[in-house]
Amino acid sequence: MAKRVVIVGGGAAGMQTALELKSRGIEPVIVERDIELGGKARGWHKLFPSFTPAGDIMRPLADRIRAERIRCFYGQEVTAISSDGVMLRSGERMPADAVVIATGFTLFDAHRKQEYGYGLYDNVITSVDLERMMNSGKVLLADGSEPRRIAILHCVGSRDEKVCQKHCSKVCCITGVKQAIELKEMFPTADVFNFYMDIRMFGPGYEELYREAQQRYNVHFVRGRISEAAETINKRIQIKAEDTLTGRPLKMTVDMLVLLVGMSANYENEALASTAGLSLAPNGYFKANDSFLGVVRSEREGIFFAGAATAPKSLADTLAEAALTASMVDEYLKNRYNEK
Amino acid sequence: MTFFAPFTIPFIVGGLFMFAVVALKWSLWIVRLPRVDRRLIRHNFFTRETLIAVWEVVRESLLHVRIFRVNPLLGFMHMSLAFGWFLLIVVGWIETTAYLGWQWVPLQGHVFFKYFMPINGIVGDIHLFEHLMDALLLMVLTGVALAWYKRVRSKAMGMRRTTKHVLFDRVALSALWFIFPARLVAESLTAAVHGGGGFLTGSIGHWLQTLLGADVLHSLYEPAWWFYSTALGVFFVAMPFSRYMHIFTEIPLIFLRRWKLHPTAERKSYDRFEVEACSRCGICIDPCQLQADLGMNDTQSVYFLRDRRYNMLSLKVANNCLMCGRCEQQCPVGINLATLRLNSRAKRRNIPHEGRFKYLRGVDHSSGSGRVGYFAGCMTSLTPAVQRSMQHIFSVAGEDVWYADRDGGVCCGRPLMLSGETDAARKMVAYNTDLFRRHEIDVLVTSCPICLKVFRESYRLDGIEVLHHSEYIDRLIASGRIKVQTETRTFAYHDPCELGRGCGIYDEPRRVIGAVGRLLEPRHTRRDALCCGASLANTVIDDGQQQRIAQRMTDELVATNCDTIVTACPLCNKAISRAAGQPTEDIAEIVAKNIIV
Amino acid sequence: MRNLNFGYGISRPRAIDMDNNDLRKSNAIIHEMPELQACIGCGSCTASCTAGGITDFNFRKLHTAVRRGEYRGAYEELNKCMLCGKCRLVCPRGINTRAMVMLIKRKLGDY
Amino acid sequence: MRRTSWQEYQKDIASDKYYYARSCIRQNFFPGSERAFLNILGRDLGIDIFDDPLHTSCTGIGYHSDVVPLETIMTVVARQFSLMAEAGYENFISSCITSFGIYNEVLATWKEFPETEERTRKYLKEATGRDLVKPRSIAHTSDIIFHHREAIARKAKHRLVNSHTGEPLRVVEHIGCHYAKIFPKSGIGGSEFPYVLAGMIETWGGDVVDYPERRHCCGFGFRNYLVQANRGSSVANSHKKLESMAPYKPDFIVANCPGCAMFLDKWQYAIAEMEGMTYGADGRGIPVLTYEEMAGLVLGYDPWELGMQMHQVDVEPLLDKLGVEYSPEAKYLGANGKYIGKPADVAVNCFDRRRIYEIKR
Repeated sequence: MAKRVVIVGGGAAGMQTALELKSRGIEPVIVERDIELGGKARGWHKLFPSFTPAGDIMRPLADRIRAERIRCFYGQEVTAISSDGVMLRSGERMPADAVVIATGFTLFDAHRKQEYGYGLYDNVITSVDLERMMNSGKVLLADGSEPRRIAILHCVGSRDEKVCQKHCSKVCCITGVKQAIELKEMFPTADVFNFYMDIRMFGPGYEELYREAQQRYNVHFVRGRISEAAETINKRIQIKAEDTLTGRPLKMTVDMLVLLVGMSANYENEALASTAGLSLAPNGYFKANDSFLGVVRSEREGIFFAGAATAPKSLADTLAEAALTASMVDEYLKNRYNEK
Repeated sequence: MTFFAPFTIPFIVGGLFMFAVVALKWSLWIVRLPRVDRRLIRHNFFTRETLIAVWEVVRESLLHVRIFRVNPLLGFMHMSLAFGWFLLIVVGWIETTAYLGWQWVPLQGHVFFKYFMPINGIVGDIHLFEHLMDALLLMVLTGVALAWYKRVRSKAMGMRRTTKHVLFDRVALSALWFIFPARLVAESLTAAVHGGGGFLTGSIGHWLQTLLGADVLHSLYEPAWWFYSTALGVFFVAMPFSRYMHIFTEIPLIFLRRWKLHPTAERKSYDRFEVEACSRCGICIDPCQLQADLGMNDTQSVYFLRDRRYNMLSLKVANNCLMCGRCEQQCPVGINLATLRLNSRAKRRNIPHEGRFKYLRGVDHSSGSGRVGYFAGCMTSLTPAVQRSMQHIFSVAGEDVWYADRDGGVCCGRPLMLSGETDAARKMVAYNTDLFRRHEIDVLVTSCPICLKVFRESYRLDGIEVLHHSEYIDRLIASGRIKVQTETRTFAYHDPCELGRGCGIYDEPRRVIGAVGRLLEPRHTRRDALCCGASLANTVIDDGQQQRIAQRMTDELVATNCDTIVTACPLCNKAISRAAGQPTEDIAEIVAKNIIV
Repeated sequence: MRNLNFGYGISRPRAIDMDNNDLRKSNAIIHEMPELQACIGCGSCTASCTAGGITDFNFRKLHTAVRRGEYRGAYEELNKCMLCGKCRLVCPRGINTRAMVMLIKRKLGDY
Repeated sequence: MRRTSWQEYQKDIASDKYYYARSCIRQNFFPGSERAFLNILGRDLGIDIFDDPLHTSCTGIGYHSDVVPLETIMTVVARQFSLMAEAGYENFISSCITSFGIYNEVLATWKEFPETEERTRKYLKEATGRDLVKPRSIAHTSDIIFHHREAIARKAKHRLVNSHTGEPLRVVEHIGCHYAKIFPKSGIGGSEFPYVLAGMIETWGGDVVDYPERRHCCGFGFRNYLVQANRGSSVANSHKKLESMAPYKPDFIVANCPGCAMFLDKWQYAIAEMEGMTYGADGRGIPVLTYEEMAGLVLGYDPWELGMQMHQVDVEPLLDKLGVEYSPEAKYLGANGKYIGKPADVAVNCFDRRRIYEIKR
């Protein structure tokens, strides 16, 4: 009889893990809180650094899940985890031979940085809003006109002790570069300014894309973090930053301010971790067993991780890690049941 | 009768020493008072205030009414010690007079009356005074017993922590603890040897008589009186240098205060009265959040006053205070703790450089015009929702508004004052006053309680009414100039320190919230409200510590199970939002959302 | 040495001379408040600065210079600060900037 | 020399038949050096070198100061080349580093933008009736001395060693910026660590001082010096170099650029006046030599014939160290034996003036 593995979370990590497990003859079961699969990547427009439509990656995954007849439970929230199963909010227990935590992350709520006026000013949007706009084919200001001057602010809810988010969300820098290019392609005559503290281009092709944004698209990079934003009489956004490279305060009015919101740990992590006997990293993410060979293993036998449950990750990293998770789970089940 | 015995020497020497030192201290402090203060004394001396002060001395120095309010048992302890001892002295004096008639009896004759007149034959067998004096002794002894008990279990008296004392205090305290048991023993032995004594000393004396032989009693008799006298002498010598100086300081302080003297941003001789009036009872320790949340044990008002009194005040202790006012609220002596703390900070070079803040000249970033001025405050520019809401409210109310700092303003000056640079702050005060005057406003509305306090206390804005926006909105609603709809949300309100304890504004914000939704109160509220930790007054604690204070205080707000936390200060707003992990709303915001246009 | 007027002198080097700058005060400042080292130079303090809106006061540059042992004019420059505390509220590294202003002034000033 | 990277930068240097282009600054401040160069090559080494009275300034200083336009300087350079061809030479050697840079720059420009060469040919023809003939090789005169350093060593009367102790002298070499910083391939050893002077020093027995600011500019920088308001910056550069080399206690400085030699020498006086700071042994200054003077001393030339009395910093202590015979009395006598006057005593003139023969003929 096939061994059963419950995967908590049906995002990119969960789906990829399920497919890999299935191909190894293991029976995966996905428990998803939402009413459909896809997680955060669903509804994303294009992916860095190749501008691949997110749907091209996510849709086939979901299709294959369906084709492989992998069982999925929707609208179900997991309240407790142990190595032999999970407990659902409904009170139902779902037994398993191993559990994979693929719960991902929570987007930082930009309202918490009130000084940027998200939710207050019509033309302050987050990077997620921008993706949705691009998905709908229209990126416009609140009054329906086209933006001519856009500011993109990096590190909103990342590397900021004032909102208790001390970590780097890793993907925002490259997202900011990608979105700047997309905006420039959409509005070639518009000026796009990226305000950053540090530019972290860690992935393949990222630095090249950064350079392309600078050179080919003439995106302006200003080294300084915006400290406050205010709305002008005609609904434009006046921002203040220090241009740290010239050492002078900088004030400018833009049509649109895009906040690159970071990745926060899920609020529920703490409760889940305590039921499973796991510990959390200081930033609230699940703590992997170690940083090298045990990145997808937890401190408990039979509980594994996939994707951004352990740290902010790009989609590419998540998908690669999910395959590793499946192989680790496979190895674990083999060892365990051969011994018996 | 000479009323002299060798054992009285420690008492006489100690007593003379104490009175000399106290007299010297008083006269020095009075002589050094600034001319303004001396004029106030002259002016108010022959007024009703003096009589009120007498009554207050009775209430506070003897009966300790304010401590009763903190905890009845603690109050009784202080009262039995102070008032009991006082009565012992007074009744003792009457007793002597009753027995000896009107004749001069030296002090030791009163105090050691039992020794000199062991059996009294005048009033006969009634022993009225003996019983009375025994009753009073019992009262004081109860106080001593409670004091011992407090050392062991302070919680029983409503105090989680008691004061750590300096050497003089320990000497004086030990002597004090011995005085009354020693008196009990000495008088009981006297009763045993000579007979007499009240219900207490007489009974113990009788019991001792049956227990010990006459030889033993006689050999213990003199040493017991020696011990009693020595305990008194030691206490008297240590007293002016210990916390017990408060006994003789609080009395003139009460008078001076009634005569309208008060501490100021500059140190002066009057401060001495306040500083030495501190009995180091330690009541200020528990309300301090630096103690409760951060475990800091050296910076509370009691330690600050102690350090300042003994000239060992460090800059760190002076600066390490949120100035939330929670301790001042509870101080039984009513010491102006915040002001004293403030003028201790002014130690650094405070003479502003001629050119300092010269750049303010000619600056005017204000816009709009109207009889109402709106000064958002520096911090409010980081909570733009407040500014927008106020603008919305102004426009619905049809108010013409002059915006003082919509495009960046000049600081109100209070942050500089809080760090001791009072003279430099004056340049800001002058600048803003001039700005307000130039734009001819009648009402000044501010969204920042820090600004509000300084506008009210340190600015001379005669003719301009200064309001916090919660007061202003309350008036708009009351007068019907704006109408708000009620929504279903529940709101927990946090009292900002500077607005509540600082300016006494508690009801207006609550009325405004009540008009919009249902108001919930956290455990500590109004006068007892906790500080958010973000106070500008404290420059010692770091970010993490600020966060811990905010967390504890926010937890209480969250515990109300409210839908939304509301406050009325941009600093509190930031601190609570951070601790709660979600945005906090300002009073102006909830009003603007529910205003009927 | 005669007092010849050349009409010019030897220009002071613009370089921050970390070899010859006296870093004792700088070290003392950092020793007292090590959190200053956590600055990532984002400029939020300067951007939000109330005094910076009116004058050329730049706290980020100033404390960086002080850390490098460039004390000349720092005290006078810091006197432009109104201590309003906005910078502390926006600092992503949670640095107690107000205390820092006071500390640097205390270490460099003559009081 | 510990560094060997110079070997990666080599260039072809002709061995004979040179057309000599003089330097404006050099002719004024170090006239003896140019004379010595001609003598060393022509008289001592028997090499054919032509000193053409017809050539003019290259106008480089004017060009770098935005006074002379590009077209003008190109035409001037083209004329020099034509003069060389007319004289029957094809190896152009320039005494000045600025000129050397100009010649290289103009040739490179002609190569990259042929239309400029065409225009220049036209202008040259119109202005002078001459035709442009480009040189076969171009070199700086220090390259030439470097090229013949072994031959000079063979004829040496003195070596760059302390004649009393036998220790090699510590020599600071300074390369003009335009020698190789514009075109690294144009210099021996490239732009970072040119070997042209170091090679001479090592061959003749001295030790090269490798100090931190070795590659820094002397501060001449044309507009830095030419505009009085900028001179503070000019002197600051020399100051920085002197401060940096001082701990190595160099016996002398040698430079291959006329401006550098002049400024490193004369600024020592200015710095002494401004700050009271003097360098060198006993604080009496570090002598600054041109490479021709250095070669001349090695070959046993009379120092006054080399024009070393024109230096700001007295060279006598160095001569004593080298064991060079000289007549103190003759120092301020001109070539015709007439007294030419002497400078006032200043901090960096260390030599005992009483030894100087006070005659006015």
